[in-house]
Amino acid sequence: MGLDITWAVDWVRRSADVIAEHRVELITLDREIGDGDHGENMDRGFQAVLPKLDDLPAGSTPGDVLKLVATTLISTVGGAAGPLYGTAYLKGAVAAGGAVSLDGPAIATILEAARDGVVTRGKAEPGDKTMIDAWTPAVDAAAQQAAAGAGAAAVLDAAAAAAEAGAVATEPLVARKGRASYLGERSAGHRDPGAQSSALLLRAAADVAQAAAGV
Amino acid sequence: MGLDITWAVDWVRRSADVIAEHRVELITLDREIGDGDHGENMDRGFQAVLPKLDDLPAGSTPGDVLKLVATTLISTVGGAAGPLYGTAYLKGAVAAGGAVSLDGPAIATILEAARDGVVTRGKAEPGDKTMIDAWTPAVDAAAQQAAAGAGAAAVLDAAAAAAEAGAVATEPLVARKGRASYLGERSAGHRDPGAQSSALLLRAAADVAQAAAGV
Amino acid sequence: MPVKKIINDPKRVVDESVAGFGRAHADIVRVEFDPIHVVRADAPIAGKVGLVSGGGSGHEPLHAGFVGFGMLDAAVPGAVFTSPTPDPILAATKAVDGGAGVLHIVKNYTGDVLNFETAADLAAADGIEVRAVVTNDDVAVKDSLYTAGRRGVAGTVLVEKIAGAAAERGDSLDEVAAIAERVNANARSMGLALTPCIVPHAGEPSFTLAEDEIEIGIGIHGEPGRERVKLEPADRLVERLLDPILEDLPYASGERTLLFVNGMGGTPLVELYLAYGHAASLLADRGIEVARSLVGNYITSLEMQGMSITLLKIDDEMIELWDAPVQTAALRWGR
Amino acid sequence: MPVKKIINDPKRVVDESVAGFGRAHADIVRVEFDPIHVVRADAPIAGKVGLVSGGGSGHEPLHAGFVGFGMLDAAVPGAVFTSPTPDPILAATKAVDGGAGVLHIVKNYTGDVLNFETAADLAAADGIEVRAVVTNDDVAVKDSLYTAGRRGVAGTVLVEKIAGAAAERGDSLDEVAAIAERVNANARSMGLALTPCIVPHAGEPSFTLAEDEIEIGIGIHGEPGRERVKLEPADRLVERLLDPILEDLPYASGERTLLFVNGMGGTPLVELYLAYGHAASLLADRGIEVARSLVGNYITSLEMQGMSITLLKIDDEMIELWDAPVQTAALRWGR
Ligand SMILES: Nc1ncnc2c1ncn2[C@@H]1O[C@H](COP(=O)(O)OP(=O)(O)O)[C@@H](O)[C@H]1O
Ligand SMILES: Nc1ncnc2c1ncn2[C@@H]1O[C@H](COP(=O)(O)OP(=O)(O)O)[C@@H](O)[C@H]1O
Ligand SMILES: [Mg+2]
Ligand SMILES: [Mg+2]
Ligand SMILES: [Mg+2]
Ligand SMILES: [Mg+2]
Repeated sequence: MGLDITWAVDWVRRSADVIAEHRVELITLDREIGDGDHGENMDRGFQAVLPKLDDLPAGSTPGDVLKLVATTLISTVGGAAGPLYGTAYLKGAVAAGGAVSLDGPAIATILEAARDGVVTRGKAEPGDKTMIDAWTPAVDAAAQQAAAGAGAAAVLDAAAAAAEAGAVATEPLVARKGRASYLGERSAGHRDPGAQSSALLLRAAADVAQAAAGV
Repeated sequence: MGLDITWAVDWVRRSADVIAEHRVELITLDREIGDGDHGENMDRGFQAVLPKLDDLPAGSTPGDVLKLVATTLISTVGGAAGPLYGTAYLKGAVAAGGAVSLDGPAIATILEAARDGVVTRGKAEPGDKTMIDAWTPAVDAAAQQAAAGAGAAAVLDAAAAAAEAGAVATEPLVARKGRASYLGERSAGHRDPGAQSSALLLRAAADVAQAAAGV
Repeated sequence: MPVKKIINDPKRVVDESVAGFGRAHADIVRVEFDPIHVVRADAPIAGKVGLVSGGGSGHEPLHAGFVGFGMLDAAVPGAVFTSPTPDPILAATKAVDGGAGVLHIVKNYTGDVLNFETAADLAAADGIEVRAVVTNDDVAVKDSLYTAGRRGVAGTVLVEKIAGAAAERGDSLDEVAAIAERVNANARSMGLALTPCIVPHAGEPSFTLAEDEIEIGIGIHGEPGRERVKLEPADRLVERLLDPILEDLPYASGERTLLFVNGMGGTPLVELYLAYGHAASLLADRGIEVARSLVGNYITSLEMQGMSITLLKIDDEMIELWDAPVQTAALRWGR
Repeated sequence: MPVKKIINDPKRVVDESVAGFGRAHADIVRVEFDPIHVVRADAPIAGKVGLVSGGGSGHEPLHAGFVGFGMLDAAVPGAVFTSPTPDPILAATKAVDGGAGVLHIVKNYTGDVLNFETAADLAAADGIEVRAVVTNDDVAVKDSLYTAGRRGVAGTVLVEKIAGAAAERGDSLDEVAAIAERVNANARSMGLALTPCIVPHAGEPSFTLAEDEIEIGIGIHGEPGRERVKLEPADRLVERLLDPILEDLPYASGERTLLFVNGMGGTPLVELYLAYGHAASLLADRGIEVARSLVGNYITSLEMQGMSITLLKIDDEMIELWDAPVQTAALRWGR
């Protein structure tokens, strides 16, 4: 059973809720190794998307929703996360194309396109202690699940779990990209805020898919 | 037995010690109802007098010492205390004249002249919560003792005791002169720093006189 | 507890800082050290009234930052928060005497007044004609009959600029003193503090405030203010400063003002401009025209966080003098 | 815990402050709000290269305080410590395009670079020629191969002044970009903090320091520095900043520099001038000529206490452009 426009819209709503709930946590993570604005930035962005969901024309596809998120994040978030997440959603939207329903392989493709977009813009490699360290295991897990024939919800669940593990795994790393890199060795021992927000967003996607699947 | 140049010089040395010892206390008092510099100002002044004592020509009188203190305080203390104490010592020096030895009545006259000088320059009245509230009872007590035939040391002792009581008695007062007056009612409940330093200086005078008198 | 400041020895702070100032602005000022004073590089200027101000240090850029063309001829920095002694004031007075007399601009504090008085007496004895203007624009001090009188605060900057321009255009000592008096008489200020400051030699905060408390009616010497209130939104804080100012010197609709929002040293510009915006709105609501503005840290209390607002009821001549060229370290335009 | 600041709503701080700024300096700038940007009052100027800079707010007077004759044509303030999004950068770019192209001056932070890049792409699509200069003068960031590269800090102010003067005298986009690059290539900075700052929306200090600790190699975003040391005398702190600067870009004896001592916002001028004095002495000892100076709070981190030192190896052309008239809210001379 594929994920449709309802899932996409619900995912955005759930994302906004989850980011708002974790706003302070993300600020705190970013304060420790960055400049303390990541939670505020992401919250500003997702709160700005919410009212726009109501204006989506009838017949919109999941790709349209991803595009709406992309342009809104780009024009409201700022900082590093704005363009990077904006690119992720934009490339995801392109990968989603005009499909009205997304199956497991489609989801895996979208995630991979999103991750590749972030890499192209931000030039981070795995292990640099960035959101890429959540996205890369997520993309790999999704691809594996999809290849094994899993449905969209199961693909997202695997991606979310991998992203969560990836976010945790950023803790011992020394940052080599983003603001945390200026700290050098002192960046070790802290979780990367962007990896954490990535895990939260993917978990929201999986949860909403699970609910849609009526599990 | 009158007080001579040795007493005068010793008084200045003792004053410098006492002010240095009470520097922080005077700063703290002044911080509470003023700007926190009284102890620093007085300490700077008396430390500046010390080396000059060595240059006093032979045959100097107590009046010469008072004049030296006056000019040094005027040129090193600054703030309100500099000109006010400077005037006190200056007027005291004039009252001392060329006398080589100061008896009880002479001391009483000097104290009165000093106090009057402060009043002329600062326009404070008793009860305004200033150094005048230490000086006025000191002058009165000194006059009384001198009239009763007491010697110089006893006159100074009475003056010091009265000044100490006067300083304590400033605590409940609402300031009407100096920086503390800006606080209005909130100045009540704190001792005036200038009254306190006045009491310390008069006590030093009495202690040194006592020692000179061999008591 | 160490004092957390970029200093070496607390006793050498003023000397070392003034030395650095002199080096950084050698095109505008020269610095003398024995006794310490800061003089316009081209002083004395024959035939021009000399302007001297001074006071305790810790209020930078006041006063040394205002020495230069079109403003002060000399500044006399005392120890931190302690008015200078008569010697350097006298030395500065002599250094700027160009034969047309010298005006002392003195903030109304007992110590400043007494020390400048003594210096003026000594200068007069040396044949220099000296006049003094005592600034007292702080409306926070009520009942001035029962106090040492109102304090001189941020209005002093406006007096120095406008009187300085008058002296620069060649006004006589009487005229310069008169315009200085007029500016002072038309200026009203009030300040507040969010945090105290630490005087280097004292090593402890000038007062303590709870996390949610502010001091209203603060002076510029780290002295406690008149009342302590709970933290409020900026708009309300601005009203707390503007209301007593306008009560003390009411404006008719259509009258013009110079609106000066001054930082106490540690408050970021972002907050000062925010406060300025609300003050300007309130004045517009009352039909008062903001003819000129000044926003920034011009008379400070070390690193204290807070601000003051000053209104100067301004007329054509004051505006002309305000706009006149000035070239000092801290205020510069027109050249 | 309430945030102790002169603000209303943390989410409205930037809008309200920029509005106040626009009101206070209406003779120099105009402010647009949708999307937010600050433009020189007389922009666009036909035939002149337009200069646009921007970045997170909280560094005032940077950048809006440098908009005006002889410096920037527009500034784009983001949220506090957050680079602006492409929309206002694009709007500012369009607003200052006088047909001779637009130079973006971008501090090297991932967010700033990415957002300015996007805006430049969009502007190019609209037919505006855009060049970008990325400033990266902060020597505190070592191993820049393994990081996002050096940060752009106080050297940015010097780039904006000198490139602005080049644009004002009529240089082409290529020429203005070249001189901006040259200034950046010759500028080196390093900063330290005594206290952290509090971002309004965060409500908590950006880091914590013990009473006797300071952060060396601090950036301008409240981010922690590179190492933490015990408090030391000012002279030693100055050396801690100057040494790595001179190691990174050595000077031969007789070479000239512009010495810029910048306050992080909460440090009193008294301390900045004291530090300046020692820095000038150290340079004199090495035979380096301090040809020009700048001391004050020009690129700040809200109320953070601390300072940075910047040296710009300066040549005749840079000096000429530095001395050229400038008329902005925060830097003004010659008119
Ligand atoms: N070059 C990069 N590639 C991928 N992710 C990055 C890069 N730079 C930063 N990030 C991510 O952005 C996050 C910080 O976002 P945010 O705090 O909103 O922006 P800023 O660093 O501009 O304040 C980091 O935690 C990191 O995950
Ligand atoms: N008008 C006055 N008459 C008498 N004493 C005064 C007057 N004004 C201030 N004082 C005294 O001066 C003391 C403060 O001295 P100090 O702190 O050194 O100077 P400042 O107030 O200038 O900082 C007060 O405690 C008070 O005793
Ligand atoms: Mg951040
Ligand atoms: Mg005092
Ligand atoms: Mg004092
Ligand atoms: Mg940021």
